[in-house]
Amino acid sequence: MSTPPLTSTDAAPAAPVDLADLTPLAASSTTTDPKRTGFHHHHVALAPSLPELARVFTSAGYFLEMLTCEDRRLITPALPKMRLVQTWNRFDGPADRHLVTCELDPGQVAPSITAVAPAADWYEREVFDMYGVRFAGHPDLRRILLPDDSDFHALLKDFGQMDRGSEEGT
Amino acid sequence: METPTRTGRLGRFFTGFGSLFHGLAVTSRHFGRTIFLRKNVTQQYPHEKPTLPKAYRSAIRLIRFPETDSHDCVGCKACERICPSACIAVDGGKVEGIKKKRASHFEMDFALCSLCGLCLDVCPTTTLEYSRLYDEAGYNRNWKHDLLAEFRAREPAFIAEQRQREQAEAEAKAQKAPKKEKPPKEGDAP
Amino acid sequence: MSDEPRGASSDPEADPTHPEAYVLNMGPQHPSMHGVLRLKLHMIGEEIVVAEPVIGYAHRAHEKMAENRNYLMFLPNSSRIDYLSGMIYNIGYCQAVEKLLEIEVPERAQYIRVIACELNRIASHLLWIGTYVLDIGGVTPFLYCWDDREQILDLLDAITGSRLTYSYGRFGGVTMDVDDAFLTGTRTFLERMKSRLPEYDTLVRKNVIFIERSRGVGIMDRQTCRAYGVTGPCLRAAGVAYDVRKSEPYGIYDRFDFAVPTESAGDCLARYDVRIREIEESLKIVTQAVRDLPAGPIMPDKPKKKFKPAEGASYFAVEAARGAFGMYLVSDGSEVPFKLKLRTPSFSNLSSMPKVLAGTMVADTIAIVGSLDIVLPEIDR
Amino acid sequence: MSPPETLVDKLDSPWLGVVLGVAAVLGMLTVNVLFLVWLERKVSAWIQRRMGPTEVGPFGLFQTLADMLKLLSKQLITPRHVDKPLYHLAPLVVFVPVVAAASLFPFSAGLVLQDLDIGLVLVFAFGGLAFVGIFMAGWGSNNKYALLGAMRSVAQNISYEIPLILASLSVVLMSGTMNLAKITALQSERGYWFIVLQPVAAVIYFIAALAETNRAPFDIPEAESELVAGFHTEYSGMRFALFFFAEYSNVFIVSMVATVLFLGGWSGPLLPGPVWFFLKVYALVGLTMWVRWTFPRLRFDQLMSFCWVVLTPLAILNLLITAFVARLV
Repeated sequence: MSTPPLTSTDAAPAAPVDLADLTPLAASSTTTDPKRTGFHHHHVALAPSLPELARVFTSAGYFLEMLTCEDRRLITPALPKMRLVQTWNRFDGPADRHLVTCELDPGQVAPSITAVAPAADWYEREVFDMYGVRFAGHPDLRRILLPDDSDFHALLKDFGQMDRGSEEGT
Repeated sequence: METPTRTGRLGRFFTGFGSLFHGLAVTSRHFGRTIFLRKNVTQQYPHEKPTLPKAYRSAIRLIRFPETDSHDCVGCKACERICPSACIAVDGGKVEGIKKKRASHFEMDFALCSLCGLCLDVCPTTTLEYSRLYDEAGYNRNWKHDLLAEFRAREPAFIAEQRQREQAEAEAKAQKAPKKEKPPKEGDAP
Repeated sequence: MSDEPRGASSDPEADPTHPEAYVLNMGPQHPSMHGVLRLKLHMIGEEIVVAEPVIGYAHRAHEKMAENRNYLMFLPNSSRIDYLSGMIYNIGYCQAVEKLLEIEVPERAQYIRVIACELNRIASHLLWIGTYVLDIGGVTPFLYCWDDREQILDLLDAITGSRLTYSYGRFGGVTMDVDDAFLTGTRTFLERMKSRLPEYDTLVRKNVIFIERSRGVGIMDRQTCRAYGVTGPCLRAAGVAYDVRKSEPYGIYDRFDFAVPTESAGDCLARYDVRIREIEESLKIVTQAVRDLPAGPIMPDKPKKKFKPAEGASYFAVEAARGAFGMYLVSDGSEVPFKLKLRTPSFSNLSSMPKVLAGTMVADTIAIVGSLDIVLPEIDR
Repeated sequence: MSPPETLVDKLDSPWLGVVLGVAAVLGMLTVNVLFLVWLERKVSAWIQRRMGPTEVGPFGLFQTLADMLKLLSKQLITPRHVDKPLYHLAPLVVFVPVVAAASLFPFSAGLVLQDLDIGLVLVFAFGGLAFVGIFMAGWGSNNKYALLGAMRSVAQNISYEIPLILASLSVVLMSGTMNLAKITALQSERGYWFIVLQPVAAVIYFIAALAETNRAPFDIPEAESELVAGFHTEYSGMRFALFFFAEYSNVFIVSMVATVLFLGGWSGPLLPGPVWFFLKVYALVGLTMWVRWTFPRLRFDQLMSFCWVVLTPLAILNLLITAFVARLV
């Protein structure tokens, strides 16, 4: 269990970065309506820049609120993608939630951000457990919720669809 | 953080020691209340029956409406579809001789039920309610409730009565209809 | 037993392969482990070198279930995520879906929701106080707390018909209206609770043994909290006034006058103090809500029958009794959620344990883990 | 004052005396322990605004009897991997000294089984013997929790024996004898109890006795919130019952010692000796219960430092002052 030192204290960020627009790092940054979506900003990132983005957020005093994944392979069968999702928020002042999404090809290994945000440790393990996405540089990438010897990733869309799914129209 | 109220360790020691006696005083007060004032909180369950709140949720059952002395389930399967635990099985449909549809089968597996009440919400005829069962226990997982059981004996009589009611309604309507056709809305409500 | 003085090997990086190290398995079957948490403790003597929480024993696949049923059918699940403050989760889920579908909630229902949620929060904190004191060996305060909690459960029972897994909220309102008996009962309870808090103070908070067992134990400072995403009373005990009810007010929380209590020490004692003061704040909120409760309907006049949100992702956070509970909902435009991620506070809170537990004594383990107020079904989902 | 005739002396055959004596002490202990457990459950219930046992017998009095019968009739489970000789022997080693110690007490003038001049020393010696059994249980169980509990128990009990004995010595210094009957007689002769002259020793004794008997707030060896059940984790049925019996008997015995040393034993007006004796013992037992159901538990290191930093120096100081004053008077 390694607990890497934090890159900064909670004091004012060393170099003020405009979190609303992270375009050099993120492929795109948009401002969304928090009243409707709950997010204030949405950044679309490329996998290699995830640790750097995490560093930007932790330096600015933000914390990793949540990290998860979406299995979007069946939505666009022609271009199957897994989508990594992070949300970052801050403790002080009104909420400022940043949604960071990152499209991965199936089987693509994402870089771990555990070294920057220890909170990601368990979240990445959960994503691995549930979606089979691997993280490079994670100190201890094991299953977390499912039994160690299980041979499936439970939240993949092609696993265990119940027959009582959508009952629209019946 | 604890603020040092007295100077020195000895003072803290005695404050700490004193705090133990304050604690003892609290427990002795409750001790006295219990044995002298007989104020305990125990409910002697099998000897005393619990008072169930009005909203108490237990296994669902069909309401027996006083007008018809029977339930009003039409077997539409809305509850069966909404049930998250898939514990309801309903069947029903057209019955010979009356217009109203009737349920022919209504089974609920109480072992699976999570008492969420969604079935009550969706019931179009509001014929479902919670029963007042609270001491269900058993030796196996088979916990099927046949909700129609208590109505089955009366069902032929109900159908006969219903036929009469429907006939009376139809006659009343027939009498009303040719007289005046002004209020179009009233005709909808029986 | 090791001859090393206490704290000599308090390095979290310490070697679990030390010749004197052994593994002590705490839980999932342990009389006072909270729920089905398993702690794999590498220890030297009575000191913990490496602590490794093993979770998943209560995994019920809530997120998978959510993807397999429509929005309404997931409702009963929501109060089962955290069964000790099920109301907050239940109402929170309703609010998240209402936001997606832009459903207006009648005023009266809003107030009833606040009353129910805050009562539930008090109940949850009371339970924590009881179990925490039990963890450090005091049995009697535990029963006093449960007695008080019982009053709340009775109140909630009267309006919801259940005592733990309420399923009280519906999209657009609540299932049952409150009556005068409930309001009178709530007022009685408020009075009772106000008189009970000084007693807890005397019996527990001022007790020298309690103070010695809690002060300086299991310190989680601001940095640790931020690194691990710790929220709720544990975070506020570290001096951060973060509360979702204040930072992004949901429902009608912006109408109430309440404070966010904080402490600075970040130890078990501070967590106790924060929770006691949160009970006081919740009492304040309930008092105001009962006073201002308007008349009117508890469900919209024309409740929606089909729940089909537009495509897209959304996030909704509520302040649960243990911290920030977030729901990341992705809709693909159908009746069934495409993805529902439940960001449960205890999950993040517990993930800080390897850092906090390293170097502590085994006798403090249960106290520290207990002071987080973890609920395992909430972590495992 | 002539030394009172003991019960054993009154019988013709020494062997018969031994058998009858053991039977009497066992019977006395069993009845008292059963009552004690019932009382503990009732007191805790009343403190916690509950009712306690009510179903078996009047006021649930026979509840503990039923529990004992249940334990007696339960299957004895011996886990695999235990050290069988130690595991099987441990409950007896814990149990026997308790009975032996209980046979030394004067319940009233003349009502004493073994009137020995080293009675007090023997009581403590027997008390010390029990920890061998506890460690045997912890080691023999081959269970980490049991071993940790046993280690704590031994460390705690050895530590707290020191202030316990030092506090008792203060009384011995004043009375000049270790004979329990004589200490009692002396107090009734002088017309005051030694607690009047030795309040500090009495408090030290009480605290140390709580620790010695593993009672809350010192119930660390079997702190169920961390060590499951401590040294008897792996024991069930009758073997567990023996530990349980020994534990409650110990509570009873240290209360009896305290009664003799500080509260004047059987002496008291109007009521007969044994009644006074048991009244005082039960008052003390009630006090331990009151304490147990009020306080949380100390941590192990706090417990040890409390013993060595506070209790032991205080006991030594008290002993020195007593010796000094006793010399002067």
